[in-house]
Amino acid sequence: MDGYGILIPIILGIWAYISIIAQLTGLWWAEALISGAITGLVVGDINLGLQIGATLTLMSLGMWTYGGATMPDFNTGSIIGTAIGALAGAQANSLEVGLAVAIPTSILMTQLDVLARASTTGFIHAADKHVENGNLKGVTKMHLLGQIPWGLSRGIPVFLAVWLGAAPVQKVIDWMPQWFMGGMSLAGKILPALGFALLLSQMDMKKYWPFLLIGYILFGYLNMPIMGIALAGIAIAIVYTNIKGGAANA
Amino acid sequence: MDGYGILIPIILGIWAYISIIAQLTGLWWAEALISGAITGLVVGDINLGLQIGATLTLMSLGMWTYGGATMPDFNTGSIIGTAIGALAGAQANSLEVGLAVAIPTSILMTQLDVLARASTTGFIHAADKHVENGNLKGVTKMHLLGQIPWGLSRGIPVFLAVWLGAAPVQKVIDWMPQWFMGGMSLAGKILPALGFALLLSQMDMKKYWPFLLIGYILFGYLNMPIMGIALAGIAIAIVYTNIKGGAANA
Amino acid sequence: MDGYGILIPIILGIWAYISIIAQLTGLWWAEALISGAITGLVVGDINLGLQIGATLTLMSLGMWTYGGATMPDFNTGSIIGTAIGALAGAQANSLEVGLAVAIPTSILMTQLDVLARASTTGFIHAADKHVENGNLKGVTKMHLLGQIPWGLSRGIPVFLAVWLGAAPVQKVIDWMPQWFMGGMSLAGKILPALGFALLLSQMDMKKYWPFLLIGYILFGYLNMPIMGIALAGIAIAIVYTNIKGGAANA
Amino acid sequence: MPKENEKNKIDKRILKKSLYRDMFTLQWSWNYERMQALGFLWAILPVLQRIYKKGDKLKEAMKRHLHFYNTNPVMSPLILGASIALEEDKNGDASSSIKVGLMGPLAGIGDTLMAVLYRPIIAVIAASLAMGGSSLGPILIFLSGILWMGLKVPLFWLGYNKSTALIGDVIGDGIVKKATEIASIAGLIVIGGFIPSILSRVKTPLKFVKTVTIKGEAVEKAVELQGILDKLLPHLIPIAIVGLSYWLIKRKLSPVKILLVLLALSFITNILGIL
Amino acid sequence: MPKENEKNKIDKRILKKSLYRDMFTLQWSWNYERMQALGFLWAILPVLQRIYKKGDKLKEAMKRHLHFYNTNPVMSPLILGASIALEEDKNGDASSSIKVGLMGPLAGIGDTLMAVLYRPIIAVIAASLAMGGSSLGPILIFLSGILWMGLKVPLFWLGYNKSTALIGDVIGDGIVKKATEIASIAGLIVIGGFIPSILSRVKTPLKFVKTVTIKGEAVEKAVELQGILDKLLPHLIPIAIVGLSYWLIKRKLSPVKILLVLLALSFITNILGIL
Amino acid sequence: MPKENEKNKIDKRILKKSLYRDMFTLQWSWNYERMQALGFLWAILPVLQRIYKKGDKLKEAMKRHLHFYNTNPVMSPLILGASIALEEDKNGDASSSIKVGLMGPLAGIGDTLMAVLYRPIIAVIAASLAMGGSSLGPILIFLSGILWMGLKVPLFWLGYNKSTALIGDVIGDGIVKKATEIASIAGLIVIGGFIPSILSRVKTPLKFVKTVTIKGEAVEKAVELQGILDKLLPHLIPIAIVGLSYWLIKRKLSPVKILLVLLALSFITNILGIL
Ligand SMILES: OC[C@H]1O[C@H](O)[C@@H](O)[C@@H](O)[C@@H]1O
Ligand SMILES: OC[C@H]1O[C@H](O)[C@@H](O)[C@@H](O)[C@@H]1O
Ligand SMILES: OC[C@H]1O[C@H](O)[C@@H](O)[C@@H](O)[C@@H]1O
Repeated sequence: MDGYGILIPIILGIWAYISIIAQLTGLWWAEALISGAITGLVVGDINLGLQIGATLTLMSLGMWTYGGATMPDFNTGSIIGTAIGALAGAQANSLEVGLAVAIPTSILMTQLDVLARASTTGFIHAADKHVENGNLKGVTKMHLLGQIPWGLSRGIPVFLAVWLGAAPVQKVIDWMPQWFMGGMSLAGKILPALGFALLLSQMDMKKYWPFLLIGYILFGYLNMPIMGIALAGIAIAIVYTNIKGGAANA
Repeated sequence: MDGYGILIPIILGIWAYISIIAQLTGLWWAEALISGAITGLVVGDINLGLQIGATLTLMSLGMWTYGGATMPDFNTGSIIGTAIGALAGAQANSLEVGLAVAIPTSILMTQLDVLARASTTGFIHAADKHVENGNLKGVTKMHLLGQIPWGLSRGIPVFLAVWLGAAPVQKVIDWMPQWFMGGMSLAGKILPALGFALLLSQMDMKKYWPFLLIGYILFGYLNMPIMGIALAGIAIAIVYTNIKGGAANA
Repeated sequence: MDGYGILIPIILGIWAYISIIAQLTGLWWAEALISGAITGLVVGDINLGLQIGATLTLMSLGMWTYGGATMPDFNTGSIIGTAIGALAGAQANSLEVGLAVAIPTSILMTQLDVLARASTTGFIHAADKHVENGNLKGVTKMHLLGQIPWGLSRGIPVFLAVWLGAAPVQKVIDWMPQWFMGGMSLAGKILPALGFALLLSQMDMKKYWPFLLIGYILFGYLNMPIMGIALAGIAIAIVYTNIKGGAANA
Repeated sequence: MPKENEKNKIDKRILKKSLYRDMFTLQWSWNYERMQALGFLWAILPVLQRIYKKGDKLKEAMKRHLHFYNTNPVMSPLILGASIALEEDKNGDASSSIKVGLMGPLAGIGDTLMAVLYRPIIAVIAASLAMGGSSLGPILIFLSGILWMGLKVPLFWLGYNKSTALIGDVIGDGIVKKATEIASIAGLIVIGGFIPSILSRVKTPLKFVKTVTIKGEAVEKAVELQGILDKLLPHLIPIAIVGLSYWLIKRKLSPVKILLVLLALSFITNILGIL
Repeated sequence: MPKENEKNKIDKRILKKSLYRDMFTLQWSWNYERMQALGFLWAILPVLQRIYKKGDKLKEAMKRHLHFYNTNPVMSPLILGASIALEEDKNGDASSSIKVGLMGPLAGIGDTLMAVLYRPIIAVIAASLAMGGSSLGPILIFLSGILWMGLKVPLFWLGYNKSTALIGDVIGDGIVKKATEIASIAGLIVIGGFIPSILSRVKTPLKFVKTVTIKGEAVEKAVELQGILDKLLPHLIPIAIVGLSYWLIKRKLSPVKILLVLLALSFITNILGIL
Repeated sequence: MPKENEKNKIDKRILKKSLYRDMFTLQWSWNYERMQALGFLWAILPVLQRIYKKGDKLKEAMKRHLHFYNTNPVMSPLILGASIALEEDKNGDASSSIKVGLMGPLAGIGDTLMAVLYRPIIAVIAASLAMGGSSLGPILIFLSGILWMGLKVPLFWLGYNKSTALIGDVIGDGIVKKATEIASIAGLIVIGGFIPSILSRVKTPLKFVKTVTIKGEAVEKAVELQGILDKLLPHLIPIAIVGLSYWLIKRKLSPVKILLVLLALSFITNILGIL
């Protein structure tokens, strides 16, 4: 098989749109495993979708958009990878082909994520104006329309990639120089740093920085798992506030 | 040799009675090693008593009747095991026979321990009444008689087992189904939990629970030996009270 | 070559004098590696100086005159060792010979260090008198002359050892009994204890001893490297004073 | 503690409307500049309309709630609930300060709970089911997401009720302050361990090859820079990158610009073989 | 600090009588309901008689000392000493509250010191002597017990004298409070580490055998449940069992009944192969 | 905070003179009795002369600064700076107490920073360069010393300026107290880890050979005493030796005498094969 008609690309594009919005909502729909299974169902090779989705999900353990950081978009990668991989079905190496497409796609999508996150700034500025004019309807509209760049940044690439099919997608990926892919992949590892910095900037660091240091020591020097650090955090926080409170009331 | 006369069972029964009372006192007389040696002396095979006693003592490392919990009664096990083992003397496998009797006996004795601990409730209720009537003699009597169930719960089984001798004891043990022995043995490991819970219920947990958590983290996540935890406990307790005291006085 | 003239011994003796004074100043001139290189330069075998100096420097990692404690004098050892070793140059085992001299010398010099540190007491007593008499010049003089015992305690032995040359030095070392060298070497490991005790005696231990215990636990039970302990120290100190301060102000 | 002034008491229907708006759309208009600000405003809007009716008071309240806001989505209803309860009492300032005080700590705590404790356990089980060919994998992860999402409802009421309870008290003080403090401390400790844990894959591959010559023998020895750095300070590189980003934020650089800086850094260090 | 009111001062003979009663018989009437209560009452009885002579005052004092009491036997004289000193001052309430305050922490500390630090060292040496055939083994352990028991005497006088010293002060406050606090904190930290350490043998043997099929190959993989639990929370099962017992105590279930619950649990989980 | 009384303000030339004296000669007259006392006096002398001119006031000030003084040389200018600022304000007592308060902690911190963190890193690199035959080794270590030494200048001004800043306040209180407290705590924690780390080579080689006989077989088993000690308390021997020295100091034994004790101990334990 060399390509899909128009229907399957449209369906998958819409799913890509919907899943990212549901993810913003807090549901876990933009999960590589879920999207892989759904894509597999749509293109008729559910097992392939499960394999690709599971692989990507395992790659994403511990990753999150901390503080609004960008991470590799394994969801989009999973959809496109499964769809392209299924085309190679006959040759029985669909899994290799699929992953070879899915992983670079996940990384490349970081660029579109950044774009989407930046472009939505327009909506909040418009909302400012509507507030000034007391136009509540306008405020509502700005908020609800805010999702469009988010959805399109996923829907369009999925539609295009699935519609164009294996050969052009592969060509695009092959065309990327090695240094570019390497840099993108490194960026994927580094970008959570921004999120953490944003999180920290929301806290009263001046007052509480030693606790950041304590957490670091527990992990960096004592190799404590996060669960242990969380428990220690609770114990220390309670003791600290008890002493302060008790002392202040004494 | 197939059995003992009446004298040796009586002597060992009395020792069993005395040793548990001395143990309640805080002396370490109900130690498998001590009772093993004494039994060995009485039945004429001191080395056997040492071997069985030492084995059981090593099994009891760290065990204690925390908060009044029940633990396997290695003391009684050691007496009976040594006495029965010595009967097999000629066949030269007295150690194996002795331990095969001693270990299940230690576990089974937990049942009698529970019984003894429960039955003594009568004495305290009687003491309540004597107090009400201002009868000091009665109070004294209730306290001093309180030891009887304790002593008998050890003395009688020892007397009986040694008097009856190897064959019947073995029969009783063999007759126990596998699930029963397994359950008893698991119970022996689980019962200290009750003791700890009793201990905790004596403390002001509402105020100090985070410290329990800290101790847990030190052991569970950092594998600190108890000695280190004890030192940490002291350091933390002093620092805590110094801050509170200092602050309250400031 | 069997010995040096008078010039080289004098030069090296002066360097030994200067380097210890510079070390007192806080510069790192009494470093085995530096003195080894300089000696090597002077006696014409710089590589030998580097090898001996580097070896001794590595032996001194973490050593320091904590609180005024004595440590093996690797600096003097390095000078004498390099100079003596170079004499053996022709036989090509200069490094072995050099180290065989340098290491015992470093240890033996602890004795002279103790002597120098003790003899300077005279200067401070004299200074007390000058202060009483309002004689500022005298005070200045006492301070500046204070360095002489320090300098001589290094300069003279270096001069003598280099001037006398290989055979006598070796003889002195050989003549030392085994128990003496062993004791000296053990003393070298133990003496920092005095320094630590002196440091501790300068602190308000009555108030802060639990923190000493905490540091000990971090190293002794959790094997934390000193860097981690230092970070933990900072975090704990800040949290402690914040609570106390905060509470006092509350 | 009975409220002195019951006239502002908002009926449950409006409260639920607010909750559902936060629950389902909070991040729809997410953007780098003020992140979830507009989402929060839209969520609390029904409440503001009910309290301030219209005019300048309403405008002012709306502006207040358009300030920067960002937290973990599941934790947001907790803040929303508390914020609403304070608005009910016409205490707009407290309403703002509780938002600012709690959003940071709860972002840290919520993200960690989810991304490192809850999700990985689910994800590993689900992935291994899926790899075994079972469709239970994606279904498990799907249901777990719904479960997690479901936490928003009780958290909203918790925030709303607890906050109401303190209103008779000195607002912003007492329990609110204590809660913020506990959340801040626990949050920072967790983040402190979290940063090096998540970023621990950022390492330098640099090696120094040193030719050591002792007695004529030339031996090649490779020293790994990462090993040296680890001795100096474990996870030094990740910490430095987070530190740089934090410093740039404090210098008022916008997140998009910092992102570009980090991208540039990635490409350059990758090409140079430094990272 | 001289005592204002010396008339209650009890002579040493009576004090010693009290000490020896506690020392040798404290637990003779041990029972699940009030544990060492009767033993403590009998120990302090000579003192109460001396102070309250007879009648209602004495009765009241006796009742007070029949309340629940349980601690490590070696630590008991410390509490007894302090308690007596407070009774001397006719401060019965303080006498009761110091008992309640110290018995828990000192039970934890005393049990730990003995059962994990002191006894195991002795026991290992003694056992290895005995296995080598030497009768020194049992003798060593015997003497060590006497040594441990001997601690009771100085601890009694410590408790008596320190407590006396504070009586001029506000009683129950100051040092007593501080001592209780230190003992509680150190005690709980130790118990916190102690529980999982002692109960660490309670583990589940359950295994899941999973058939993973990748590219047609069917591989059998055994996953041990205990390993997963350990990642979730180390020593989860022991903690859960202690937690259950604690909860049952707080629900006022008697120790005997909880014991039956634990026995049932042991049999059931053992038969089902869960534990 | 402007100083009310500017007439004591010392011009920079004199301050620098003081700094350079401390910087280059502090330890020239080092001795066991008062260590760096005379060095400190000589350093601060120009300042004292400027403030107290001559006569009894000057004499008194000089005596004050001849008291025991000892700290890490690089940290000394920090203390000197603070001390000068307080003398400027004619607050001699505060000047003394800041010396006593800071010298201990800063000795601990400075020594550790240098001897365990900074120097070893340099020394390892330098030594490996030198072993490879490169003269860069000694040069590197030489320059690193100068760099370290250079810290003295900013530390001096830090001490001088910060201390000046507080003079309007209650002197000796507030920030000074807090700084001393932080330094003491951090210092003691570091020293607590440092002692066993530095002295960890002091171990006992003693072994007990035990003949265990089980069922006729005689097996020889060697038990290392050090292993037993480590289980009891890690690094017990070093701690005992430091403890002994500390106790001797508190008993007013002079350092030289303690040194002789330690020497004797070394020889005896070495000959007996104990250490
Ligand atoms: O980190 C807090 C928060 O930041 C952003 O708003 C998003 O990335 C959320 O997913 C995240 O929970
Ligand atoms: O745990 C405290 C205490 O509880 C019970 O009274 C007994 O088991 C004692 O042996 C134990 O020391
Ligand atoms: O320990 C503080 C200090 O003590 C002495 O004065 C010297 O040994 C210094 O080198 C050291 O820094």
